[in-house]
Order: sequence, then structure tokens, then C-alpha cells
Amino acid sequence: MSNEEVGRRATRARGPRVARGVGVLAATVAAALVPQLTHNQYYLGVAFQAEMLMCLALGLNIVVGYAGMLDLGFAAFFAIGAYTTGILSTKEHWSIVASIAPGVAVAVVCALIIGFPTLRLRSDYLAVVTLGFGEIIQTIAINLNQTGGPTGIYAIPALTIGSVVVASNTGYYYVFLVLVIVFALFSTRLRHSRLGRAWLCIREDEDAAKAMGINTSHYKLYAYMFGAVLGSITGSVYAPALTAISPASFGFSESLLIVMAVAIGGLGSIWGVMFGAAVVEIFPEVFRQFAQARLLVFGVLLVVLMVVRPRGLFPERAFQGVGARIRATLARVKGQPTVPRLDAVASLQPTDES
Amino acid sequence: MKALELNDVSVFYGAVRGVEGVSLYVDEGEIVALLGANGAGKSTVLKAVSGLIHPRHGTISFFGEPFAKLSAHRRVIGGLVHVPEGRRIFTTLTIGENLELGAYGTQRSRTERAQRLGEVLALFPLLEQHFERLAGTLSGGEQQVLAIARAMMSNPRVLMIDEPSLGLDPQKVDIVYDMLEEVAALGTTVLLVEQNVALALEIASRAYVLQQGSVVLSGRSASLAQDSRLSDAYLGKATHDHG
Amino acid sequence: MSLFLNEIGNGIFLGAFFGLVALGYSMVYGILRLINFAHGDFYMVAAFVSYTILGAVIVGNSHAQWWTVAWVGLVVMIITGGLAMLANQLIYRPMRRAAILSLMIAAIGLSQVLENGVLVAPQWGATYLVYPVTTPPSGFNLGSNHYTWGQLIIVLISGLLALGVYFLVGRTLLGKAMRAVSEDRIAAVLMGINVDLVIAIVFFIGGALAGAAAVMTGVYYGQINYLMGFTVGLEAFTAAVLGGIGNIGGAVVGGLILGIVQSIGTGIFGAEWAIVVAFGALVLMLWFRPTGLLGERVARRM
Amino acid sequence: MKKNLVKSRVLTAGLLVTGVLTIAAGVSAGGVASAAKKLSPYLVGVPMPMTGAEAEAGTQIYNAEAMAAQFLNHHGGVLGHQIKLLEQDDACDAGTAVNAANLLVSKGVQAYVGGYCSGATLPAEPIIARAGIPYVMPAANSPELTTGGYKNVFLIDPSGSGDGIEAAAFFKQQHITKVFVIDDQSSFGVAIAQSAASAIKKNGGTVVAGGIQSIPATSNDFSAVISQIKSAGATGIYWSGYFSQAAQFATQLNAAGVIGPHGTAKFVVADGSVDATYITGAGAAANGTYATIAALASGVGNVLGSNADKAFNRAYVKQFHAQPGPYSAFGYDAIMALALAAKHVKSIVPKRVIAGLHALHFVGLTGKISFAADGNRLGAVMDLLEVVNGKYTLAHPQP
Amino acid sequence: MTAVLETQNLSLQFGGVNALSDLSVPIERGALHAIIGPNGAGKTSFFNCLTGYYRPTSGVVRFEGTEITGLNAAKVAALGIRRTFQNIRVFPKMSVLENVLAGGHLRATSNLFAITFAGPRFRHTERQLRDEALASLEFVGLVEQANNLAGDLPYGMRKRMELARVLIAQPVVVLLDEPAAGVSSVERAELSSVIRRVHELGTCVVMIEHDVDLVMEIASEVTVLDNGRVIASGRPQDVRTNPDVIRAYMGRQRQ
Repeated sequence: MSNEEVGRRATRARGPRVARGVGVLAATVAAALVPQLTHNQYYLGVAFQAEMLMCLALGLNIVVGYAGMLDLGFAAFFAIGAYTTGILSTKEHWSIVASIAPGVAVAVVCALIIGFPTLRLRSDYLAVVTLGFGEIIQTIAINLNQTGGPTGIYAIPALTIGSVVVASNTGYYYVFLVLVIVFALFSTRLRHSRLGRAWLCIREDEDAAKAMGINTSHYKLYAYMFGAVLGSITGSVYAPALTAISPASFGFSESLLIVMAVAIGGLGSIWGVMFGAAVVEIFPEVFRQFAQARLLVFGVLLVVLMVVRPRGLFPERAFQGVGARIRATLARVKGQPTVPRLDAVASLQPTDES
Repeated sequence: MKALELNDVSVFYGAVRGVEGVSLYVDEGEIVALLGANGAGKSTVLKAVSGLIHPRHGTISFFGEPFAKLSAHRRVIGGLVHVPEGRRIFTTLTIGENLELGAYGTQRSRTERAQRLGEVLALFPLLEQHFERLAGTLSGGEQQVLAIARAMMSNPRVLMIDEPSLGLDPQKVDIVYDMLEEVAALGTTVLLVEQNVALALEIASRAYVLQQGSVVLSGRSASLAQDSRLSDAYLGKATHDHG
Repeated sequence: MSLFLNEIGNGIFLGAFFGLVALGYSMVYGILRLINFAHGDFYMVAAFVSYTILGAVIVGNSHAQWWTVAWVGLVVMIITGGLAMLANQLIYRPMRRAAILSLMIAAIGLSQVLENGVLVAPQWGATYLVYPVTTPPSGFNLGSNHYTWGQLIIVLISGLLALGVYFLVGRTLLGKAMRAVSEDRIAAVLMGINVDLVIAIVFFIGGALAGAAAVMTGVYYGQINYLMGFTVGLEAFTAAVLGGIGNIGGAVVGGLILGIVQSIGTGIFGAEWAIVVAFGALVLMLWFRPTGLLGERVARRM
Repeated sequence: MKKNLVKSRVLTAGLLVTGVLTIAAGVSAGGVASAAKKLSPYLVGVPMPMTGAEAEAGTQIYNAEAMAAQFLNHHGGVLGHQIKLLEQDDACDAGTAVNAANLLVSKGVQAYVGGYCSGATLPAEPIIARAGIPYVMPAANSPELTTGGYKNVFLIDPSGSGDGIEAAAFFKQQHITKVFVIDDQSSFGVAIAQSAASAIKKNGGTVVAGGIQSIPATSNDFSAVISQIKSAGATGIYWSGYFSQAAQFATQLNAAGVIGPHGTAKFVVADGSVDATYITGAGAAANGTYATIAALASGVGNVLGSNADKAFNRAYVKQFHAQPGPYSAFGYDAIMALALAAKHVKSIVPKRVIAGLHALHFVGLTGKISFAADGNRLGAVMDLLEVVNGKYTLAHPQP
Repeated sequence: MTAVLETQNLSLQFGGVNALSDLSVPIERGALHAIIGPNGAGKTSFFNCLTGYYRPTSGVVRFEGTEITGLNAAKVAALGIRRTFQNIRVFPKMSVLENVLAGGHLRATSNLFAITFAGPRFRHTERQLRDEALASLEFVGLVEQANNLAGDLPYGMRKRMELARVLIAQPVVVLLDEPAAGVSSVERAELSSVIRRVHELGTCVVMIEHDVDLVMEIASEVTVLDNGRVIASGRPQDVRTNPDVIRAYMGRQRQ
């Protein structure tokens, strides 16, 4: 078999390019048409907030899904973007677009500050340190005058792009849609580059990753930084979209929400993560009819979902898994001997459940 | 008396076949070897016997009693001990604690446990000098010895051991195999999974050869050692690999 | 200087609570590698259950005899332990083969269920409930600080419970089985250990300790609320990590240190920065000891 | 002078039950009673924190609003329109609040009555302004709410600066110069603490421990704070947060001998802490502590025992099997204000109702209600209360 | 012959225990150098010191004449010193191809800009790297498995994949930790031929191995460790007959 032939076979696993492209395009067009179908401000409001959560989840996915570092304080980067934009636009009268860059800069610096001491830590310890970082950022927001204390920052001007003023839910729906698409494509690009491979290696086996010549410390910091950049940009757009921001929106619960979005959809999978974010944003809204019990219902659903589908709704490479299973079945039908893949199920080996 | 008998046992992991239609037996007091290439299903058989996984069909009986629904830890208490691949000693516990846990559930009283500990330490004097050390600090060979000693703590009727020679230097292999023979001499039935055919056939009275999840060959060690089909069994798998 | 000493005293008291809840966190973590976010909510539910039981037992008598509180406390410990065990049986056990993150999300879900369950429960709800029994203010002075006898008893009970757990895990065969399960579940099964039972017992103990902490919180602070578990849970989790998660002594030491650091931080920087000081200390400590204060130090084998 | 004022207000309160009845009768009389059934309902959006940390306050306010609506509906509704409250959870979170606002506006609410956390109220303001409907806020009272230039915003709760000024005046009268001021990190607590601190400084006193202190609303241990108070030698303590923490603070201050029989310091709380639960929670430790509160605000009724408030209190307890909260009466008055404004302009058209609210003058459960052009409530007067033998009384402190 | 990789007076202590004492081992350019010795002799610790996983307590590691003591593992790997692990360390949830591509990590040089916009240069280097990865897989006979998850491979194939992952980096020195452990006799034959071919490509191979027959068959140089010290070194035949080695290491040769 020639190398080209093998190469072609190798790409096939990632799905025929055309089919994938068509899928993405169809999804984009469908999403773009949503505001044409309804003018209900509520639906559009929920929709753009779902998109916002998708952006955040895509950012966190780089840290948790790719690099395998559990981050329980991701809302901090979201807050940094939102507050930088909020402060610059209300007190210094910067335009929203211009305020994105400083937000990103602050977020990256913070990512480095939080990243350095945690490089040597195991995942669980990392979880608590990032959690602490989230709490610290929220506490700072509550206690400083510059951040408006517990009330936060209000009367944030609308996002202006060129001469277009984005002031409606429909407008923000499209702005966030563009952001989601850009983030998703960017994540995909990263995933299939040396960066993505290095992160996955770190996630799977850090010691072995070092033997590949991967400077694990650097790449962990990169993951934090990319996550921070995406989180911060989302925050910068969130501030004008909501017109007012306050520390209550950037606490541990928000961080958990983002983690949930990533885990429900399926770690590391772009589609899964986006779907998870939609679930996390939309379900509590759907349950509004349950009034005070809505979070109870949400909690029950979450538990059931995790018990039934512990790997998330669309786990990474789920589709390939299906393909492999079909191929195995076909091979068996054809009477070819199949190699029993014992290692494939190593993680599934039961204890003594009976 | 048949200490262990498997009748037409099949194990699947989802759609993937582990072993299919395996039948074998081990007589009381006998050493039997289970041979085969990597992935042939040897460890799967042991896991099915010890209850770590459940066969899709087929029966397994222990001294004539079928134990289909008995959970794994109950089988241990009943006298069936499995030393898994990779030893799996408790590295963060001391050697003494490892040994003590070996008798968990079988010797209820403190004095009984102490007595058995004395007997086992007499059998494995190497462990006595390191009694208070963390097991994780032992070298690979010592860990294998500990794993066998720990298994002996419950005074098992049947000992199943998976790849005892793996990663051991030649001298340690000798020690471990001497030890297995000693254990068998004391009346314990041994089912041995081994990659190293020559080594296994030396101490086993009989052997089964697995290939791709099925028994393809069985017989007395002496005759198998000369059987050309034995090496074919391995080669068959290898040619498939190249596809 | 006296402020400093006083804050240490305050911190020890605070730390006793953290430590007790942290023990449950740490034990469950040790055995399942699960950050059980619902653990703080077991503590919260225990507070409400004890509130209801005490309310029924003591009618109108706010200075009930200590033994009433003691037996109600024991009953609540058993109930909370049972609740934790039930949660394990219904949620965590079926998920035994799932990824840790999924388990954690399930725990967050359970936490939501417990909190919002109490929120919508007709007798409980969002209200701050006044605990039926409180400790009298009489006590003794140490330095310029005044401590009540109630505080002393609470610290002593916490210490005794922690010692009991320490003995159980360190010395008994069951404790060794717990450690074995925590290290290698399959190997533990092969020792004849009933792994599910051991895990259930761990949940029971963790829950029972949270129950004890809840009753003491009620008796000392006098008020309970449906979100009280969340904050304590966070602090206890931090304490557990500080001490080296999975380590029994570590949870207690971590609790005490967190309490002291928070109190001193409050004394110096003000209460609003206490959490910043606490987490700052945590990061600093982890910088020097990446596995926590008493975390395992077994040489990594390549 | 002040005493007289107080007395007259208490008297007014005594007349309130009948007053409310009159109002209601007036409102319904404005419509065509016989045609009441045919008229569309008056849809009022009610966003409140029903889950999360502020769920309790949200529920307490919503309950009172529901009472007011029921009462009005029972008497013929607003101009014959039955009031229909559409309640939505804002969870005190900006995003959820925006969703709630969008949802309610899309359901066509004609008025918006609610708001507790300013963090959730501020982002809803532009949405409600765009919808052009009146936004009556029962309990949110941050100064920022009325600085946005919105013409449709009305605050029932007078701004928190009054509490702080009243407290500072009390400390001055008691010759207490070293005051420890502490808030609960909520926007309303911070605002009150800041006004208290500046008033104390203006009066020549000092705020000890380096300025205003804060403690998270989730904290229940004040021991470290109390050590600070002791070492700073403060003889006045002002708490601007909520009642649940106030009770724990008082208990622990008492146990530590700072206040109570062995202490010399005076403990004053702001109106968020005036609640029956404060007294039951703190027990004996509550005796001898003071509270600042807008005159005739709800909790006062519970505790002063005026007839109108007693009636409100009884009705609330009867219906919900729980005590009303400090802001319940504000919620009741918010609905009443809306109804009376509609009556005044003889229309429920939002634009007209907004005009009606601007022109409104009436005496509600929480005293005289009228609004400045920016929507702030006019003429808020403060009272000082003292807890004596487990009951609130109007305080007559001796210097 | 010159030493491409050498240690001088290398010592390593773990909590007071000497894992390695005063080890001076030169590894000659072009050698196929086997390290043997009983369990616990310090063979893997020696590897870990060479590859930057452990920092030696004292002593020097030199690579092509330059001191590399204390460099971290990634930097050592970047120099062209590549290793495998005793208990195979694959990245189970990545495909076999991606595992190998990860081995070529340092050769994928595209910057963030190129990655983001998938420019022609990026596409070109990625394609080139993929071709090389497939070539390495072909070399070890695994090209058919390229798209399967590494975690799905049976043991023997994982070992070969690990080798392919090392080869794509075009290493100067390859360190193999027990390549034949747990491998059936047939697989062993394949493995030895692969190792031999790697060696023939001009790569210096260092391997830890218990299989004495394999060592005798392919090694050009053998060093025997016991208790963290060198007890013998030299050509395979000489070492085999060394009485110290027989006493410390060789078994009774059961078969």
C-alpha cells in the first residue's frame, strides 16, 4: 500500500471534508436564520446568552477538555473581560471594541499568575487553586470602588462596530453567533495542530508527553492563556449586551455552570461542548414553569444525565467509535477473524458488580 | 476432585469478544498452565473465574459447586485467590498491612490472623525483615513475592496467578517459580498464566493453549513441549497482525 | 500581639468545624477520587433535620438538657450518614466506571437537588430558621478573649470524633481495607474485601461527621439556612486540600490552619479579604508542598 | 419635634387599614364594576429572586405583592381589570434577570414591579424602559438605580443614606466617638455603611479599624471581627446588613461581653435587620440593641404594634404561615402605588400610569408615598428603635 | 569510537537510599548498548537520570561532549535523546497516527498565526509530518492501525507504536526500557529485527532488557548493574561468562 493511499485512509477518519463542511455550513445558516423565525425578545435573549455560554465553554474546553486541567474558577476570566470593558467604556469612554484588547491583556497576565504556581500540581489541587482564584477575583470586584463594589458597573454603552450600533437582542445574537463560530473554528484549528496534540498528550500522560520533547509547563500555560483569552473576549461582549454587570454573576456557581456545559456535552468535543452549553442555559429557562423548583428539576436532570450518560452526550470521537464498532461487526459477519481488543475495554472492566 | 472447572465459557466486552467457548479443568493439588500470546484471552479467563467479569454464557464451578452469581469478594473468602497481572500490591500500605489484608474476610479473629501471618512469614522470610516498610518501596521482584505471600495469607484452596515472571530478572524468576512449587507442594491448586512457555511447562503438569479467545491445544506438559502445534499457535496470531 | 493570639483562638474554633466537614470530603475523595460537592449539603440537610427533630422534642424550652441534644445529635448523625450512603448507592455506585469529572457533575447536580429540595420543602424553605437550642453565653476568659463553655465542648467533641476516625482508618482492619480500596479497588476485591460495603461505610462516616458538625453549628450559631452547606463545603474542601486531600490527619490540620489563617487575615486585612488571605496561603503552601501539608510523599515510580 | 412626628405617624398607621380599604374601593369605583369580568386582566410582571441566596427576601416581598393584588382583585381590581401577577425568578443574577425581563415583556406585561438586588435590577432597567412600562421597585434602593435618567423607574424603599445618618446622630448623642461600621457586601448594605461612615466623620467621630469593614453575607462567624472590635476599643457598632447575620453578630457580641449585661458598647443595626427573626435568633442578646429604619417600614409594624401593621402582619401570617420580612410592606405598597396611579389617571395604559406615578400622593403601609422626578421616594423619615424585653419599641435614648 | 552519551560518577539517592552510586558509563556512537541487571539494580533510575526525569544527586551526564545534567525531560528529548517506558505509555485516547505525530512534536514548527489560518506553509509541514509518521508506522508494521485509538491496540502493537513514536523524531540516541517484556516469542523475533534495523539506520540504541538471549543476540555492548553499581561491562560473550554476573543475575536456566 502506498503512502498516499494510507494518507487518504488516514484522513477518512476525520470524515469526508465535503460532508463536514456542508454540516458546518448548514448549522451556521440554520443558526443565522433563527432571528428571522421569531421576534420574541425573550427567545433571542436566551439564545444569545446560550451562545455566550458556548463561547465560555469553548474557552474552558481548551483548559479542561484538551489539556485535562480541571479549572473551577473560569468565570474569573469572564469577569476580567467584562469588568475591563465595563470600566473602560463607562469611566474612560473607550469604545467597546477598543476595550477588548486590554481585557485580553489583563486576562493573559492573570492566567500566567495563576498558571505558574499550579504547574506542578495534580488535577485535584489545581481545581481548588483555580476555585480560589475565582473567589479572589470576585472578592476584589466586590470590595474595590473602581469596580463599583457589590452593585457593579451599569449603563455600559452599546457595542458599536464601525457605524453599526448593536443594541437589540437580535444584534447580540448575531455578534455572539460570529464569536461562537470563530471560537469553534479556532478550537478546531488548535486541536489539529501541534498545540492540540501537545495538550492531549499532557492530558493523557504528562510524563510521556515530556518524552516527546513537549515542554509541559509551557503548554499548560498556553492552555490557560488561550482559555483566558476566549473567556475575556466573551466577557467584553457580555458587558454591553447586559448593559450592567455585578460580582454576583461571576462567582463559583457561574464557573460550575461552564464546567457543566463542557462535561455534559463531552470533554474535548467541539460540538458536544456547544450542545452542553445550550443545555445548561436553556434547561433552567424551560423549567421556569416550575417556579421555585426549577433548579431542583435541573439538578435531578443533571444527576440522571450523568448516571445514564457519564461520558457526556457527544463524547470526543464518539462518531469514530461508532464507525469502529460497525467495522468490527461487518468483519465478523464476513467471517474474518477479529482481534479481540482487550485493551479497548480496559477502562470498562467491571469490579464485582453482580 | 476437580478444583476448578470451566464449561463452554464465553466473555464479551460489549461487541468485542474476550474468550469464546473455553472449557478447562484443574484437579485438586495440580499446577495447570494457561498459555498463549498477548491478547489471546488468558487474563480474561482468570478474571471470569475470580468474578471480576461475568461470562455471557457457560458455567464455572469450584470443587463441584457452580458459582455463577457469587460476587468476587465472596469467591475469595470461599478459597479462590487471584494474583492479578502487574501484582497490584498496595504501595501506600506497609508490607505487614498488605499481608494482613490478604487474610481479610477469611480469618476473623486477631489470633488466627497472627498465626497465619507467622506461617506465611516463615515461608517467605524475605518479607519479615521489611515488615514495616511501605510496599511501594520494594523492587519489582520483591513485590511479586509479596503478592504471592499476600495471596497465601488466606490459605487458599486454589491460587490463580497471572504472569508471575513478567519484568523479573532470571534469578527472581527462579525464586518466584520455586515458591510456586512450594505452594503447590503444600496442597494448593495452582492455575498459572504465563507468556514464557518453557518456564510454565517446567512446573505445570498440564497446560492449555489459548489462541484468539479459544482453547486450541491442551495436554500434558511433557507432550506439549515437543508439539510443533504449540509454536504454530503463536505464529497464527502473528501472521494475522501483519494483515 | 494579643489580637494575634485572640485570632488564633478564634481560628481554632472555626477550624474545628471546617475540619469535621473536611474529614468527610477527604475520606470520600480518598476512596473515590471524587470531589463530592454535595457533601456540604449533607451538612445543611442535617441541620434542617435536627432542627425539626429538636423542635418536636423540645417544646418551648430553649435551654434543653444536654443529653437531649446529644441523643438527637446521634440520631441526626445516623440519618445523615444514611443519606450520604443512599446518595452513593443511587448515584455514585452506578457511575463507578465513569470519569471523575462526570462524577463531580453528578455531585453538583445532587447538591442542587438537596439545596432546592430544602428550598421548596413546606416546613423549611428559604427562611433563616432559628435553631431551637442554643448554648448559654457563660464561659471563661483567655487572654482578652471570652470563650463560652459551649465552644469548648464543640472543640472537644470535634477533636474526639476526628481521633476516632483517625484510629479507625489507621489501626483497624476495616481502616486498612478502606486504604486498600482507595489505592486499588480491583486488588481490594481480590483480597476478599466487599468494596461496595467499604465505600458505603466511608460515605456513612463522612455523612455522620457532617451531621455532628451541623448540630453543633445549629447549637452554637443559632440559625440555619438552606445555603449554609455551600460555603462550608467550599471551605472544608479547601481545608482538605490544604492538609493533603485523602489524608485523615491532614483534613483536621488543614481545617485548623484554614480557620487560623482566616481569623488572622480578618484581624489584619478585614473580614472582606479573609477569603483572599486564605486562598493566598493555600497557593503559597502548595508552592512549597504540591501535595498538601500531610499529603503522600511516596516516591513516584516511573 | 421629632417625637410629635413619630406620634402622628403612628396615628396615621392606626387609620391605615381603613385607608387601604378606602383606596381599594376608590380604585374599583373608577372602573365599571359590572363589566369587570369582560375587561382584560392587568398584567404585572414580578421579577424576584426565588432561588439562590436571596430567595427568602424575594419570597417575602412577592407574597406581600400577591396579598395586595388579591385584596384589590377582591374589591374589583384596577379600574375593573383584575390584576394578574406574572412572577419570574431573577436569581439575583444579571443574565437570569435579563431573561426574566425579556420573557415578561414578551408576554405583554403592562407594568413591572420587582427588583431586590441592584445587580439584577440595573440590567433590566433598559429593557423595561424600552418596553415603555412603569418599573416600580419595592426594595432595591441603590442610588445607581435612579441615575440612569429613566423616567419610568420608581423606588418605594427610600434610599439607604437616611439609615446611616440616623445612626450617626444616635452615636453623637450618646457621645460615642469610636464606631465600628460593618456591612455584608451587598450593595444596599455598602451604601448604608458608607453614608453612616461619612456622617460619623462629619459629626467628629472616627470609624475604627481603618474604615468600613465588610463580611461576606454567607459568613456566620464573627469572632475574628469581634476581636478587632475589642482591640480597636470601639464603643459603637453599626451593622448595615441583613437580620440573619445581625442575630448571629449580636449573639456573639453578647457572648464575648462586648454588649449585653457585661458590655458597654452600643450595637445598632440598619433596616435590613429589623425583623422578628432578629429577636428570636439573638434571644436575650437582642435586648438593648438599636435599629435605624425608615419610618413606618414594615418590620416596625410587627414590632411597634400599630393597628394597620398588625392587620397586615396577621393577614400575612394567616395566608403564608410565616412572618413577613423587612421589605414585605414595601412590596404591598408597590402594588398599591401602581393601582392608585392607574386610578388617578383613569387608565392602565403604561404611559399614563407612569404619569400617574409621578403625580402620586398617598399614605401606604410604609408611610407617605410620593416620588421625586428621578423616581426616588420623597420625604423619607427615619426612626430609631430599641429592643426592650424582646420587643421593638421607639427609642428614647438618654445621652 | 567516541561516547555520544556518557555519565561520570553519577549518583542518585532516594531518602537516604542509594539508587545509583558512582556510575560512569560511556555509550559509544553507533552502539547497541544493553543494560542488564537484577530487579532493583537501578537500571530504570539510570534511564531516568539520562533523560531528565530524575535529577542525579551528584555526577555528570554528557551528551556529545556537552553537560546536560539537570536539564528537564522535554529539553533532553529535544536534543534527540528519546526513550520508551517500562510499562508502555501510549496516549490512549489519541489515534495511533496522532501518537506518532506527537512524537514529532518538535518538528511541527508552525506558529500560532499559521495554525489559526491554516496557511499553505502549515498545511505543507503538517502533510509532510503525517507522511513521515506513516512511514515510521510502516517501519514498525503498524500502518494499518493508523486511525485506531492507541488505547485499542493490543500490548505488542503498543510496544511497536511506541517505537514508531520515537523514530519520527529522528533521534540520535534511543533508550528502550524492557522492549521485550511481556512479548510472546514470535513478537519478540519481530521486535528484535525492528531494533536491529533502527540500529542499522545509524541510531545509537540503549536498552534495558531481562531477556538474556535477546541481549546476546543483538547487543554490541553490555553493562551489568547491581545495587546501583556497574559490576561488569564489555562485549556480550565476555559478560555472560563473568562469574560476578552469573552470581548476581543469571538464573539456573531452567529450560
